[in-house]
Amino acid sequence: MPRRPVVKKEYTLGERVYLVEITKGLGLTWKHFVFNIKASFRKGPHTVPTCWQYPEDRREIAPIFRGAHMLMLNEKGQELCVGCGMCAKACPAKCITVKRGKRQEGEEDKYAGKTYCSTFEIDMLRCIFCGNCESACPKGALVLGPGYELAEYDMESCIYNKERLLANYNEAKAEGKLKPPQKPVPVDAPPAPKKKPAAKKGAGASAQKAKAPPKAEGKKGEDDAAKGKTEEKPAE
Amino acid sequence: MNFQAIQGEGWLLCKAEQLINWGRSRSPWPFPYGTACCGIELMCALASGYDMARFGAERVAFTPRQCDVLIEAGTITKKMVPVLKRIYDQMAEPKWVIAVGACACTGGVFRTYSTQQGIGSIIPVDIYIPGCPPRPEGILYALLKLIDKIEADHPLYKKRQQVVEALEAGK
Amino acid sequence: MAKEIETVCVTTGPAEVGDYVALNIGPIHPAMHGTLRVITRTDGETIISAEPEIGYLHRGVEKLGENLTYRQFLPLTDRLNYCSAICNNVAYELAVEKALGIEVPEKAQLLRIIMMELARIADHQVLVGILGVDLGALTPFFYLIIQREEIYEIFEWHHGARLTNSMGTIGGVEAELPDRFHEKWPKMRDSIRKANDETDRLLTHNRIWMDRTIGVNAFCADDALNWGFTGPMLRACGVKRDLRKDEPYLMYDKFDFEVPTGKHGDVFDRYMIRMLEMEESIKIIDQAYAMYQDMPDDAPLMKKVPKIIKPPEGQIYHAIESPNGELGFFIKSDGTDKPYRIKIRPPCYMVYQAFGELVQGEMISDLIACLSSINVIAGELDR
Amino acid sequence: MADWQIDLIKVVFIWVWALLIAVVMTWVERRASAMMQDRLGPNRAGPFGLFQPLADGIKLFTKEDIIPEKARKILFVLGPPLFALPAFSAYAVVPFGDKIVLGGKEIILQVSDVNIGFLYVLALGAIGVYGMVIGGWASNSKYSILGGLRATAQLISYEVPMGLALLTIVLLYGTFSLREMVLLQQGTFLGFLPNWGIFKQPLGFIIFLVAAYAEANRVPFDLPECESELVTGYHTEYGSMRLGLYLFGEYVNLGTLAAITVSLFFGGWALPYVDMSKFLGPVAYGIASFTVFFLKQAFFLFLFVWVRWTVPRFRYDQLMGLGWKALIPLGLVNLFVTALLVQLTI
Amino acid sequence: MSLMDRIKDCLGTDLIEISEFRGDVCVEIPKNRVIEAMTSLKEKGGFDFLSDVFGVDNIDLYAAKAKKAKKKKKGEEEEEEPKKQGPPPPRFEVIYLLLSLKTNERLQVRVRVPEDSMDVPSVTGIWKAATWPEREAFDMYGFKFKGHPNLRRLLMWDEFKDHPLRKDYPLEGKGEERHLNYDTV
Repeated sequence: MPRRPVVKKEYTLGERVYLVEITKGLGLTWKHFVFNIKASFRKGPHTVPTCWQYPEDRREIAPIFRGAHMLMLNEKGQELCVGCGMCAKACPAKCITVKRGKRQEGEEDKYAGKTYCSTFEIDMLRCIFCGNCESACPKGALVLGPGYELAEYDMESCIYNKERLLANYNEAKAEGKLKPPQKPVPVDAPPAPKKKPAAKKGAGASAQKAKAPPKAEGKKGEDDAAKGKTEEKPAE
Repeated sequence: MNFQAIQGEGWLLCKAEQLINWGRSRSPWPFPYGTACCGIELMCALASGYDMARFGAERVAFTPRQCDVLIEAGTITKKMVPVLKRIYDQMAEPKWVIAVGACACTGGVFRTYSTQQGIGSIIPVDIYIPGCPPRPEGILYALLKLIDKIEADHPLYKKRQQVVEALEAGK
Repeated sequence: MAKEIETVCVTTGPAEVGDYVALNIGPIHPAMHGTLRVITRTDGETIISAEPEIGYLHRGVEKLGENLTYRQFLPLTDRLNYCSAICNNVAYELAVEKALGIEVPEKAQLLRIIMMELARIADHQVLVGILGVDLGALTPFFYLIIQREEIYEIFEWHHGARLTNSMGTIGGVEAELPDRFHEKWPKMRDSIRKANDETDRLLTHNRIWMDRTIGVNAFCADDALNWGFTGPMLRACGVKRDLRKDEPYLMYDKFDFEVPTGKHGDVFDRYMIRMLEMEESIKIIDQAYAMYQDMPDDAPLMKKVPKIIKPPEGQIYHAIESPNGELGFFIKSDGTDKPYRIKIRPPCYMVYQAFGELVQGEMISDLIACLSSINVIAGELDR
Repeated sequence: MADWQIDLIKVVFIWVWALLIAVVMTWVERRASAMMQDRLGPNRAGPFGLFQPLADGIKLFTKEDIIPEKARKILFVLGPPLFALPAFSAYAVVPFGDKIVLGGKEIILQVSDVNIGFLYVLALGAIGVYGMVIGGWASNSKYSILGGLRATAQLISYEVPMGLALLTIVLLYGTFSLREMVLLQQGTFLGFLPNWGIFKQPLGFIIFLVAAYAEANRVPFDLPECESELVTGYHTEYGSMRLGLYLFGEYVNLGTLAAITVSLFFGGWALPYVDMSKFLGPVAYGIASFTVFFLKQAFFLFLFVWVRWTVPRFRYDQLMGLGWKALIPLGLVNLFVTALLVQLTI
Repeated sequence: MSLMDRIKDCLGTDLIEISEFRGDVCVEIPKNRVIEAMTSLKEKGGFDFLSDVFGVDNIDLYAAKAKKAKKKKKGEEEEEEPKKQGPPPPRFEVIYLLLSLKTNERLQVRVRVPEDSMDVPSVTGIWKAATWPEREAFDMYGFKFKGHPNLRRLLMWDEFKDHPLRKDYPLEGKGEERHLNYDTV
């Protein structure tokens, strides 16, 4: 048998007779009961203040909530994605498949870059919504949107293709749920550059920043680092 | 006996089916098979903020005999697979399964030696919820979808069909 | 289920012959948090021996970590202790930063502290709530959960996820304190205190509660140290040890807070320590928030780190005080962008291995109480 | 109408009443607990979720009925009705109203005024345990049997203080008939208090109430189906309508206990200070007395719910300790003092 | 006296190597002297708290180093063949994380274990805290801790054959499945 310290139980009289504290507890639950009964007769779906009646009464979702992905368009309605595959590389769950296509003549108003993604598939059932793809995207083209009602009857419809991702964007835009532009947080100068000189990155970033639409600016604020990566050779 | 009614087009059968579906869809008692992170969000969905009990999904019991919906929230490891199978087998018909979160649906980020890559290969799943973990709203949405599915079911007609098929096979 | 339970029990090893009944509890049992399993031999209701079995949530995180880059591993740390994911995130970030030899700016440190303490409150709230549920008092759980929803809201508005936060990044934090926090904190502080107070009123002095907890699973301090207990479990035994005080990381040495300790290490002490720690956390947040507000707006939040993180070759170990105790990350780097070996030292792992000793001679109900009071999170236990 | 017809009507009425109470109680319990816990509770099935018990019932009826392979089949089937029926039967002696005059015939609002009504209640309460024990044992599961064992020990232990508390009442009123007891509680006591059992026997009331909670297996005494320890205790292996019967029986049991409490300690159907029969017509009086009784019963039913969602649960040995070390000595002392007082005052 | 000196004092001849990286001191001790060294570290050195025990598989590290060395050499002198090294370094290592509660210093103790003799003395006699970590190390790497009271698999199920954290075990496993036959019982 294990050693055990001797514990002396020292109860006050009130504690000893059970009923005093139980009565106090009853008083507390009664208070809640009466409060909530009163509240439940209020009009509208949000009656009891601590309970959101989901389908009718939705809780406010943070604008930066990491929900279903969407492929962004810029103001001209052009697709931002260039199909570089950075997101697929950064994904810890390896759930993104991107294939790059070359922009043909006459497609300039459809795609912003010289290349585009011919297929873009995200397996939502693998995805862990970590946001790594978003912060890895050099163009701010892939963003985790506000959608959270994702349940499906079968697995196939959980694989989002490009159309679905663009539809997500249009839906979010129609509902005005796109992320507001976020100002990047100030970054401390590097102590000792290890790989690359930071100044070059910064310049690259500022140059790129002008191009990227403001609303697509990643919440990560990590864009300096992200942009720095575009100077590396694009994947595949 | 009216033959028409038994064939599944009768008014009585239809009403009875509706009544049964109404009862079943409004009282889906959950079996909260919460193993990991999704279990916490499932807990949130059951608790005050979202209150799954509004849809009758109450009386959370951990005995498979008394539950209708197996809410599988969390990673199923290969060590756990036989247990899950067993639990599902012990549930009484009719039973439904909701796979909550990436791990339950496909194994998610855990493509490893010890993780079952989705419970779909072990037990039939009715609803898949992506998310890691999904918001409680997402779980409630799935529950509503499941309720829709239950309401569209034909419990008596199906049974009748099974009997007819069995009889025909016997002939 | 019950049939399942019997059979599973037998597969691990036949029940001992004798007057004792082998009772298998778990892995799917209301008090086993989903994935734990304890095989007990009981004499009536008294436990003669108990052996925990784990591994039902072993997902191979460490092996996976060897195959992912440093940045990709960060989301996985959320899934360790999912009740307080932020503490794991920060612990991992600090470990990698230690390997890189950098220190994040002060403002980021403050932000991390605020978020971590919020996570600590949330974690303790779950623990106290679940402890109540397992001892039959359901209502406090709901009161605490509501407060936790508020905390989750802050998390969501700060970095976009409720539970698996992936807060910050290696080298800092990516977002300022959200407006939600500025708006809500004064109110939230009171409501957290109110919920704690209500829990206190419902439970602490209730004799049923006291009987169920005082003197149950009492544990000696030297045993606790020998078994490797840390955190609230150790403090409940009377050892004043808190890594925030003893090995200060971030800016914890600049704050004024108490480290509550217990006496006997019983369930009641563990519960009380958690209740008191929530209060201390609120104090820390207040101080950190005041300091945060004094910082200039353009004070840096991030340290510049290369996109691809390649710490120099070597091995480091860094531990923080997570809500459950010492949460350490051992990282062996071979100079590439992937950790060569990553080992997590989960706090509840060390505590849970002493479970057999903790509950020996107690009753089945005490086993449940003990398990809840340890706060075993399967995610970090099995990894 | 012939007497047997009246009796039949009364029996049917009491069955329906007991059933309705049980049904409504499931709803009340869910909604009230939700309200205490800052949430809403079932509100989708029908207005305010009132049809929730109906939905549950339909679902449980149409669910597959499983009898575990290794269970004792006959006993397994026997368990739930054995649990639920005594609870119903105990209603037979509950005086749920004074009397009503219908068609010139005076009808006593009680199915049967057994002269040892009170022993009948105790005896039926004891039979109800068999339902649990048999169910727990026949399931062939360790949790079930632990639940059954706990139920046996607990109910045996708490029947003693309950009996003691009731004995004091018997001493006080000098009768075993519940109806007579209620009749004896009319008027006032010490000039200003209603002449209720609770004011004459406060200690007896507390002991009885605690024992009643234990008999009904409610928190803090719900050890037989202790959810966090024994999964669901004695009915772990039960599903479909057999489970329904167990759950149902529990609420019927609550109704009985509340009714007994009201008749023994709270003056039954009578209002304090006011004699309703003086200014109400015979029919109206019958209905009013029933209403008063029902309201009092409803309060105790609510108290059962209220306490359940407030306090934690006992441990097995503490429960036994409370029963044997506190309640039984208290009950004995109470009995002794009462006997002395009764002896002195007569 | 600095930490390194104290450890040197405390370990004496048992010390094979001592190094420091980012303030973390790591010492290496011989495999057959684990118990003695640990006892003296606990009693003389004041490292009275065992944080963790785990294994590391170094096979890939050596391979990468060899490759690097080869590459380097190739760059310098193409013709020269890589010299035959002595016996290959032990494949595994067990790392003990110690902590002194009084001074709050941490120490990593390393024991190298060759693949052909996987037995390591168990420190469960000194710290009970090593019980599960050693079981896990056995599970994941196959170390046989001598003197361990209950050396069974901890995380994987009992019938599992491999040691999954070894570097030559594939991440996605070899398709093992667990079956429990309920019906026979």
